[in-house]
This record gives sequence, structure tokens and C-alpha cells, in this order.
Amino acid sequence: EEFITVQSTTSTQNSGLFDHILPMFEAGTGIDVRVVAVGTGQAIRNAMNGDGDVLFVHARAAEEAFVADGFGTARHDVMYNDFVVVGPAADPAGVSGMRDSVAALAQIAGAGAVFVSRGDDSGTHKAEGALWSETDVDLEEASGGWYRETGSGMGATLNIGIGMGGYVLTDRATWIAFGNKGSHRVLVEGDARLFNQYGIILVNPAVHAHVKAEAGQSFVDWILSAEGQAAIAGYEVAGQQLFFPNAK
Amino acid sequence: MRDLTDFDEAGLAAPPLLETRGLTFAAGGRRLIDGVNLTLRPGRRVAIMGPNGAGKSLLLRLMHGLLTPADGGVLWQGRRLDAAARAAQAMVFQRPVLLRRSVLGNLSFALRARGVPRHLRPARAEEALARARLTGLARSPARRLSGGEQQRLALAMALAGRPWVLFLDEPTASLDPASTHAVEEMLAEAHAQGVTTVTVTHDAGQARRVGDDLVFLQAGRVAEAGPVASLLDAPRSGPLRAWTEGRLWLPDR
Amino acid sequence: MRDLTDFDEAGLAAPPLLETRGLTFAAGGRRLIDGVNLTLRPGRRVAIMGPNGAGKSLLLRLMHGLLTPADGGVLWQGRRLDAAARAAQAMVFQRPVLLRRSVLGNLSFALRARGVPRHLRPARAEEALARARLTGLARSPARRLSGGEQQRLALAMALAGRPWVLFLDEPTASLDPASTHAVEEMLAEAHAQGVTTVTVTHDAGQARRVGDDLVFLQAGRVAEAGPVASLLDAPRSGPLRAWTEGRLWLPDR
Amino acid sequence: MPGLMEAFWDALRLIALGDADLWEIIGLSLRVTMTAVGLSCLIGLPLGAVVGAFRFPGRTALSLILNALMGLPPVVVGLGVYLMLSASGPLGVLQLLYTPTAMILAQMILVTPIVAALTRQVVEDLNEEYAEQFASLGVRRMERVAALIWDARYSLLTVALAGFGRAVAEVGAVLIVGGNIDHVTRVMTTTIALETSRGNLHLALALGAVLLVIALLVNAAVMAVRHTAQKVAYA
Amino acid sequence: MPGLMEAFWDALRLIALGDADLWEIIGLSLRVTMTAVGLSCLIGLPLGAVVGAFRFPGRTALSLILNALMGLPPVVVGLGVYLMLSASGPLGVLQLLYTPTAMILAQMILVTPIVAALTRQVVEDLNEEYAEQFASLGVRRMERVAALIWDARYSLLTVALAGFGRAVAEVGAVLIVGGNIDHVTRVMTTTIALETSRGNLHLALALGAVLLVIALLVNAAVMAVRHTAQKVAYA
Ligand SMILES: Nc1ncnc2c1ncn2[C@@H]1O[C@H](COP(=O)(O)OP(=O)(O)OP(=O)(O)O)[C@@H](O)[C@H]1O
Ligand SMILES: Nc1ncnc2c1ncn2[C@@H]1O[C@H](COP(=O)(O)OP(=O)(O)OP(=O)(O)O)[C@@H](O)[C@H]1O
Ligand SMILES: [Mg+2]
Ligand SMILES: [Mg+2]
Repeated sequence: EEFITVQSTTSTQNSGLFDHILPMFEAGTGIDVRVVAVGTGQAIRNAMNGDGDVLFVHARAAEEAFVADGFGTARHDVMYNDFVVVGPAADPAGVSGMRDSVAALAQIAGAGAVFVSRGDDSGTHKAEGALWSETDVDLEEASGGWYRETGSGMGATLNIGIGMGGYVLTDRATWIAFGNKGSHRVLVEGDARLFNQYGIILVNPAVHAHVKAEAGQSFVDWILSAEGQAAIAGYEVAGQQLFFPNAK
Repeated sequence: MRDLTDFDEAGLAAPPLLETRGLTFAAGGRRLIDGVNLTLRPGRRVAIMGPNGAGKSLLLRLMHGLLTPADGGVLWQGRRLDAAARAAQAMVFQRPVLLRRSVLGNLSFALRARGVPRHLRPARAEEALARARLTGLARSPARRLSGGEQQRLALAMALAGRPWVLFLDEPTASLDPASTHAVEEMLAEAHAQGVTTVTVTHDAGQARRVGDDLVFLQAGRVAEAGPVASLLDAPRSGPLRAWTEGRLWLPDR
Repeated sequence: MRDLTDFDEAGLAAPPLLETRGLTFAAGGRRLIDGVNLTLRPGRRVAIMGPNGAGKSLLLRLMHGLLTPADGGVLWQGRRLDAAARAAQAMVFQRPVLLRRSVLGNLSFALRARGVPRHLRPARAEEALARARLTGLARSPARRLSGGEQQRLALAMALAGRPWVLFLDEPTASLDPASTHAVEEMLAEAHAQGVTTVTVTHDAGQARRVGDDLVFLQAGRVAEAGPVASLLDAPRSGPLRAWTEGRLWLPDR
Repeated sequence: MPGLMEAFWDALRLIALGDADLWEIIGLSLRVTMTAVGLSCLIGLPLGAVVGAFRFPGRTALSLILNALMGLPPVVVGLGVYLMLSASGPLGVLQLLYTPTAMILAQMILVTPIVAALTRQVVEDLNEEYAEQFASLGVRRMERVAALIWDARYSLLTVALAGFGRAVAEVGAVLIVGGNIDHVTRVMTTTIALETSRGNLHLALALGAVLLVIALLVNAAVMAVRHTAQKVAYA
Repeated sequence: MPGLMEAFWDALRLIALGDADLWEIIGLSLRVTMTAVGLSCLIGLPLGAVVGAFRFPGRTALSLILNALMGLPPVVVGLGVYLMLSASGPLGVLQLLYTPTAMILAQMILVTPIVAALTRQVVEDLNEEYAEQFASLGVRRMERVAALIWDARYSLLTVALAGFGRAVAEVGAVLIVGGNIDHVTRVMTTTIALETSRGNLHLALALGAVLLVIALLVNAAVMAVRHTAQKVAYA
């Protein structure tokens, strides 16, 4: 049986997206897709080592560097969703309903309310860092106080955030599919700066000869095809669409 | 089987300290102790003899309450033998069991187990060591002692509790003549203080010295029992006769 | 100290099988064996006596190569004692060490260790069991045997290897008279076949029966050595005299 | 916690109904763990017995290292195996990454020191009793090792079960070298980790309970075999 | 692997230079693990000894359960403690979640069964020898337990070290209940997991090596104490 290995991130797996779309691809091509879902950095590193045929993550700068360094053939936009700030219903910092995410973060910091960050250099963490850099908050100093870096994946960080009653920046897909919401809910959303783009890359067979270029390429092609894009759009949890296809 | 309860003529007046009634113990599909009836009267010394594997050690264990009989039972002052009763007894095992501690550590442990108050222990331990002639070895690891020294330590530990009844399983098997003599004197002394002793031995001379009565075991049964001198001088049963002549008694095995 | 190498008058002609030269062993800060010189000549039986703690067991262990001397050494046929030499020796320990297996399992193990080919083992085991009168107990767990049965099994295991030299540490301490007699006969038989035996005993009668020569140990030193009968009949040294009279010898302790 | 009991019943129902996915996961868990523990015992028992029974230069150091290796972090083992088996690693050509074989290998590395270190202790204690008799009988080295292992077998069962416990509960290493790939390398612990990160805490906990029940059954089976053997016993 | 040695030297350099962050992490690791193992021994040694030394109804079941609990998955323990300590849990008022105390608690739950199950085996073996002498001397129950533990202390050291190994290497439970929060609950294993997910595999591996060196030092220290004690010995 032919198979390919896809290095991806936990958000795609935890949200259940792969469970929804992969059977369609496998039924059409007979190619089995094996997903290894790890941290973004780890996924990219694994792919660099040649331990995967396809890389499917959300960290644009790192992805482009990956291709520029010759590890991947080409990068394609696949889909996007957005980040949201979730927090306890009591909302001690009073950010509920805000659209300006930077202002919201500054307000959380000002209130000294607990904010739980992934702190793992993942795509989500980098997006969060970009927002903080627009405020004048000194995270170094706050770390260990109201600012808590978990150094963990999205799911683990959400569990911790909910356990602490703190605010968390998360991608919407993971949040919607998440089972341990407690009293938390989405408080800040809709800011253009919260855009979260996913990309797909075929690992370069010129670097790693054993890469299953043909099968891998057919997966990339299918994801980018109308059929694949429709499959992504069709994935809903609790009546909500999780990812929005935007392949060019 | 003959009832042997009353062999102890001299002690008839005193109420029995310990009785076994149809005592039976089985393991591995064999009846290793088979319907033994014995009476132990206070202050009366008993010697137990019999060939290897006759069940002497098992019998001591049963009387000391370390094994549960398959049938029959042991009565202590007319009642069931329990842990409290065992506190009035002590035993020297054929193969001494010593803790992984010093000689002194073993003795202190025994004293403590026997409920001797802390402030009395050092003096009592000292005294017991001297009596067992182990003073010079007090700080030696007990399990490194020579065979005879171990046996003496085990005896000292048993005596430390000042028991009423003392079960001794071949207590002088590894002892030199002087130590054997000393142990026999200790037994005489204990006897003088009213301690009842039950001694397993392979030495007919010793049986005469430390026993008023003799029980001769053969294949788990009492082959003969009675005053030690009359039994050894005029054995009636086949097994005991064979024994005194140093012959092998092979009735059915 | 007197040189005792030549006490063995009768065996002078034969080259020594085993010699100890200034053999010394120390532990816990004490010289437990202290400059012992002995010669073992082929076919000549030695008895070792001495009070508890004299060092008899340690001396056997040293001669058998189980302990490393602190000073002096053991020569086997003029050369250093090694594992190969030990293969020609066997030992019965004072406290038998039996494997957690059946009686037969223990014997088979010993036979195998001694290099007896597999197809010969069952017959040899059978024979050894019969000789130790343990046939009926072949399938019993060895460590559940009675004290005497264990000692007999240990002897059977030692003999299974058909050694040239046999070290016996109080081999009949727990045996009944018939078994003791049987063991002594086995030793005589072995002697007749040329086996050299070294027997530790506390029994002067046994020393006469199983020894041509006697070595009397006291506090790690050879107090007296020579033909057994003349030594026991006319002890010259203080310790041996005390011993034969059943007295305690307390020179300095 | 009402949700918890519910989740637990759900999990039990899945098992009872013969949910194919769950059974596949349970089966793979057992296969990987049993194989790893078996191989670990094959190495660890003799290794531990040798260290426990013989004196040789470096023995203390070796037993120290074995003890310390009981504290080998699973993630580190996973990484080490990953770097070996990765396509760009020295054993990349074997293509073992993300296979059950890789998981077995990682668990073996984790469990072997545990088995060896605990065996060393057990055998050392027994050897203290046996050593002189063995030396006297002239028992050869390998026979000594075999005899010590055999005579300590009931105690060593507990050692093996400790190894089993470590292996069956382990997630860090198998996640890295197995990849938790659905239908390929997904085992109980990686499933539990996945459900946890999905926030399905109660389901994760229920699966944990199922795993414990499995461990209990394995232990019970081993004990039953032991009791039977002890009764037949004494060959 | 050139990157590996480099990363290892980097890690060593950080330690040598007294990198405050790394030392903080190492310190917390040791504090949490030592405390957890200490408390586990306080419970597990007597518990195991009682099960090993006495016959009572349910004894077989209990020792079976202890054996099985050696296979308690860390993630499950973490979840259980999380649900207990979380704000909405029964012990939420204590506010212990995401504190070192919570990590100690989780590790205790993991390690206690290991200590207890292995202690049971060691004590059972020793008790076989001592039981009759104890019964004859009339040693009271608690004194028996104490004497067995004391006389088996050198073997039980290895048991405690097995517990230490499990605790110091553990990541699943402490991640969930500690949260791997920088400067608060970040320990060696969670740092290694973090660096792994960041793709800094070599750094992670180097930190793993550092952890192993620490484990080695702890083991060596324990062994040194043991040797000294054995020399002084025999009180
Ligand atoms: N637990 C047991 N299981 C099976 N057989 C046993 C058990 N305990 C003892 N035996 C057997 O019971 C018999 C009697 O044993 P016991 O130790 O009482 O003998 P003994 O009279 O003390 O002999 P010795 O003089 O040799 O010490 C022996 O044949 C022994 O093998
Ligand atoms: N390893 C050791 N460490 C310290 N002392 C020891 C050691 N081995 C033996 N001893 C001591 O050495 C002395 C001699 O012991 P050994 O066993 O040789 O005596 P023995 O002559 O065989 O006595 P017995 O007739 O009682 O068997 C004893 O006092 C004993 O306590
Ligand atoms: Mg007996
Ligand atoms: Mg001796």
C-alpha cells in the first residue's frame, strides 16, 4: 500500500480537519496519508531531516525560509482561519467585545490579569508576539507573574489557561473543536491582525531522494484543487466553519 | 493409638501447661505429624528424640503456634493457643535466624520485642551476652558469627524474654563440649527457676541430662513416651530399640 | 611457633596434596586465622577440632579457596590453588546451602556443575539419593527438608562430584545415630577409594573414627597437631587438655 | 464529576461493542509493550544478573550507570532514536521511523536499564547466599547466571512487571518515534495525550482507566501463571 | 552529528557559566523530584512492607493492584490531579494548580505504587526468612514492618532509586498540573519537551544529557552514603 507522511501541526489535527478531508483523498487516489502532528518548529525540523514528504503548517516566514534554503520545492497558500482571544466569562480586564487586539492585550496587561502564552515559538506564539511588540509591555519582566509561558502545544495551553482562569490567544479552529472550554468564551475577534494563514510544501526530492515526490505532489495538488478546497470549506464543528480555503 | 497423655506420673498433680490433642500436620500430601497427644506439665522437662525427618522440629513449631494444625490442636492452660500465650514461650530454632545486625543489635531487638523497657535493656543485654560468652563479639555482624556462636546467640535471644516454656531444637548441635556443658547448666538453672523446657536432641546422654520425660517420635507419631531413664534403659518399641543400637529403622518406607 | 608441617609421619613418603603456609585471614580488625601451617597428604584423613569460633570453618574455606588469605597461602600439589584445583575438591558446609529447587533438582545441578554428562546424570542422582536415604523425598522442595535431611543432601551433592579431597564441616551435627553411622561409613568407603577427607567435628569419638591425624585449633592458631589417638589420649597443650575435660579455656580473652 | 462517569461508560461501551478503532489501538499498545518488555528482559535479566553476581573491574560504575539510566527521560530516548532512524540519520535507510518497530526500540531502551538495575539488586541478594556453594561446586559462569535467574524467578517477575508498567504508560518516546499516526502507530497513551490536547479530558481519563484495567488484567494473568507454576513446581 | 556535540557543549557552558535560568530549572527539578520521592517512600515503604509481610484478606488483590499501578500513565495522573485541583474541582479552593506542590503531588501518585510494589517483593523475600523468628519473639506488627524495612535497607535503596528515576524523567504529569510555566513550574523534562517542539532537537538532547548527569550524580551520592554507612555499620 502506498503512503505518504505529512508533517503538520497540532491545530490541524486537534481540530479534526484531517479526519474529515483525508478519507476523501485516500478514496480517490488509494494513497494513505500518515499525519505526524507536532509543534511547528519540530514539524519543520523533521521535514528538513527528510522525515516527511509534505509539510503543512502555519508559520509563513519559517515556511518561506524552508523553501529558500532548498528544503521544499514551493510554498502554496492553502487556507486561513483567525486567532481569537478567549478568556473567562467574568472578564476581569474587561476586554469583551473589543476588536483592536493590541489594545485588548495592553488592557489585560494593565489590569495585571493572567495571560497564558504558548511560549513555544509556534506559529500561534509568533503571531501573539507580533501583537505584544506593538504594545509597550515588558514581557520579560512580566513572565512568571501575570504573564505565564507554558511552553506547550495549543491544547495544553488552553487546558492551563482555563485552569488558571486566564486569557489565551488561540486559533479559532482549535477553540471550536476544544472539549474543555469551562466558562471561557471568545472575547476578542475580528481584527485583521489576527489572520492565520496555512501553507503546504512538498519536501524537495532533490535534497532527500527517498521523498515520494509523485504521491506527495498529488496530495498537494488535491489540497489546492477545487475538490480539496471544497472539502476544507465543508468541515464544520457545531455548525461553524473552521477553515477558509484560499488557494490561488 | 495408645493415649499418652498420662505418661507424666510425677507431674500428675499440676494442671497441664500445654496439651496437644490428636495433633496432625500435613504438607506435600504427607501426614508429617500424625495424631500426637502430649501433655506438658509446669516445671517438668521433656526431651524429644527420633530419627531425622521424624517430625521433631514440626512438633515444636506446632506447640509454639508457628504452624496451624491440619487436625487436632494445641491447648495452652486449657485454652486455645494464641499470640499472648506465645509470649510466655520461646524457641531456639534448629537453624538460627539472625537479623542483619550486630550481635548486640539482635539481642536488643529480642528484648524490645519481649517488652523489656528501654532503660532496662542495656543491662539485660550485657548480662545475656556474658552468659552466652559473646561479650567480645557484641559489635560483630551476627550473621558472620561461627555456627556455634550463632547458636549461642539464638539461645541468649530466646532466654532474654524470660519465658515459662522454652522449646530448644538441637540447641547444642554445633557447640563445643564446654559450651554444651554451659548450655546444659543454663537449662538446669532455668529449670530451677521453674521454666519448663522441651529439648530436641540426638544425644541420648543429653536427653538424660535435660529431660525428665522422653518422647520418641517416629514418622510423625509418638512411638514411645515415658520417664527418660526407663525408656532408654529398656526400650520397648522397635524404633527406639533400633535407635539405641544405632540401627536404621525402616518399617515401611 | 612450632613448625607443624611434619606431624604427618605416616604420610611422609607421599608428596603433599595441599599445603598451607603461614596462612592468615583477618576480618573486622581481628586475625581470625593466624599463621597456620598444615600439610595434607593423599589418602590421609584429618580431623579438625577446637572450640566455637576457633576458626575451623574459616580454615576449611581457605583451604577450599573460597576465601583469599590476608597473608601466607595455600598450595595445591605445589602450585597456587585455582578454580581447576577446586574442581578436585568438594565441601559440605556447616550450614547447608540448598537451591530453591527439589531435592533431585539440587542433585542434578551439582552433577551438571561437576561436568557429569547429561545421560549419566539420572543414574548418578538416583544412586546418590539412595545413599543419602532421600529417595522418597526426591521431589520435595529441598529447603523444606528437616535439618538432618538437608545435611545429608548437602553431603550427597558434595560426593556427586567424586572429589579427591572432601572438606566436611560438622557433617553429622544434626544427624541421628543411624545417619551418623551411615555417614561415617560413607567416609570410610571414600577413604578406601583414596579420597582424602578433612572433617571438622566437636565429637572426640568421631575424630578418632574419621581422622588419622588431628589438628586442634584455638583462636585461629594450631594449638596442637599429630596422630589423633596420641593427641586425645595425652594432650600436651593447655587448650586441648581443657577441651578433653570439657572446660573453658580462657587464656587472654 | 458527572461527565467523567459518562465518559468512562462511553469508553467501556466502545470496548464492549468491539469498536474496531479502539481495539486496534489497544492491540498495538499491547503488542509494542509486550515485545519491548520481552526483549528488555532478554537483555536486562542476564545483564543485571552478571553485574549482581560477579566482581569485575568497573562493576560499581556499571551498576551505578544502570541505576542512573532508570532516570532516562522518555523524550530524550525518543529524540535519540529519532535522530538515529531519521532519513538523514545513520540508520535512515532502514525506514523504521514512524513504525511500531521504532516504538519497540525506544521502549526497549527505556525499560532495559530498569529491568537490569532491579535484577542486579535481586540477584545480588540471592548470590550472597549462593556464592560459596557455587564456587565450591565449580559452577561455570553462565550456569551461575542461569541458576540465579531461575531461582529468583518469582521476584524477577515483579521486576518484569515494573518494566511493563513503565513501558505501557510511556508516551514521550513513542510519540516522537511513532508519530501517533492513526491506524499505524497510535497507541493508548498517545491517544490519551491527543484527547487531552483536544480538551476531551474526560474521554482521556476514561481511556486511562481502560489502560489501567488492561494493566491489571496483564498483571493478574502473570500472577495466575505464577501461582500455577508454583503449585506444579519443583521439577 | 556535529550539531549534537555543539549543542551539548553549549548546554554545559550554560551550566558552567551559571546561567541563572538553567540553574533555576535544575533546582526546581531536583526539589520537586526529591520531595515527591521522599514522600512516596514515606508511604510506599511501609505500605509495601505491610503487604509483603502480613497475610490478610485482600492481600493478593492489593499486591496485584500495586503491581498494576506501576503502569499508571503519567498523563492520566496529571489529568486526575488537574481535575481535582482545578478551580471547578473539589480541591480548587486550595489554589494549588500550576504550583510546584501540584507537581509533587502528581509525581507522588506516580511513584508511590512503584516504591510500594517493589518494596512488597523485597520485604516478602526477607520475611520468608524472618517470619518464624518474629512470631516466636512476639514482635509487634509495626515493629516487624520497621525491622524488615531496616534490614532490607540496602535493597530498598535501589527501589527508591527506581522511584527517583521514574520521577526525574517524568514529563506527562508535571506538564499538565504544573503547566511548564517559565520561572514558576518549568523543570528539566518540560524544558526538553518544549525545545523538542520548537525543533531544537539538539538542544533538547543536550539538556537530556545534563539531566542524566544529574541523575548519575544523585545515584553516586546515594551510593557513597550507602558505602559509608555500611562501613560504619552495625549499630
Ligand atoms: N513445609 C513442608 N512441606 C513438605 N514437607 C515438609 C515440610 N516441612 C517439613 N517437611 C518434611 O517433614 C518431615 C519432618 O520434618 P522435621 O523438620 O520436623 O524433622 P525433624 O524430626 O526435625 O528432623 P531432623 O532431626 O533432621 O531435624 C521431613 O521429612 C521434612 O522433609
Ligand atoms: N567475615 C567475618 N567477619 C568478621 N568475623 C568473622 C567473619 N567470619 C568469621 N568471623 C569470626 O571468626 C571466628 C571464627 O569463625 P569460624 O566460623 O571459623 O569458627 P568455627 O571454628 O568454625 O566455630 P564453630 O565451631 O562455632 O563453627 C568467629 O569468632 C567468627 O565470629
Ligand atoms: Mg529438626
Ligand atoms: Mg564452624
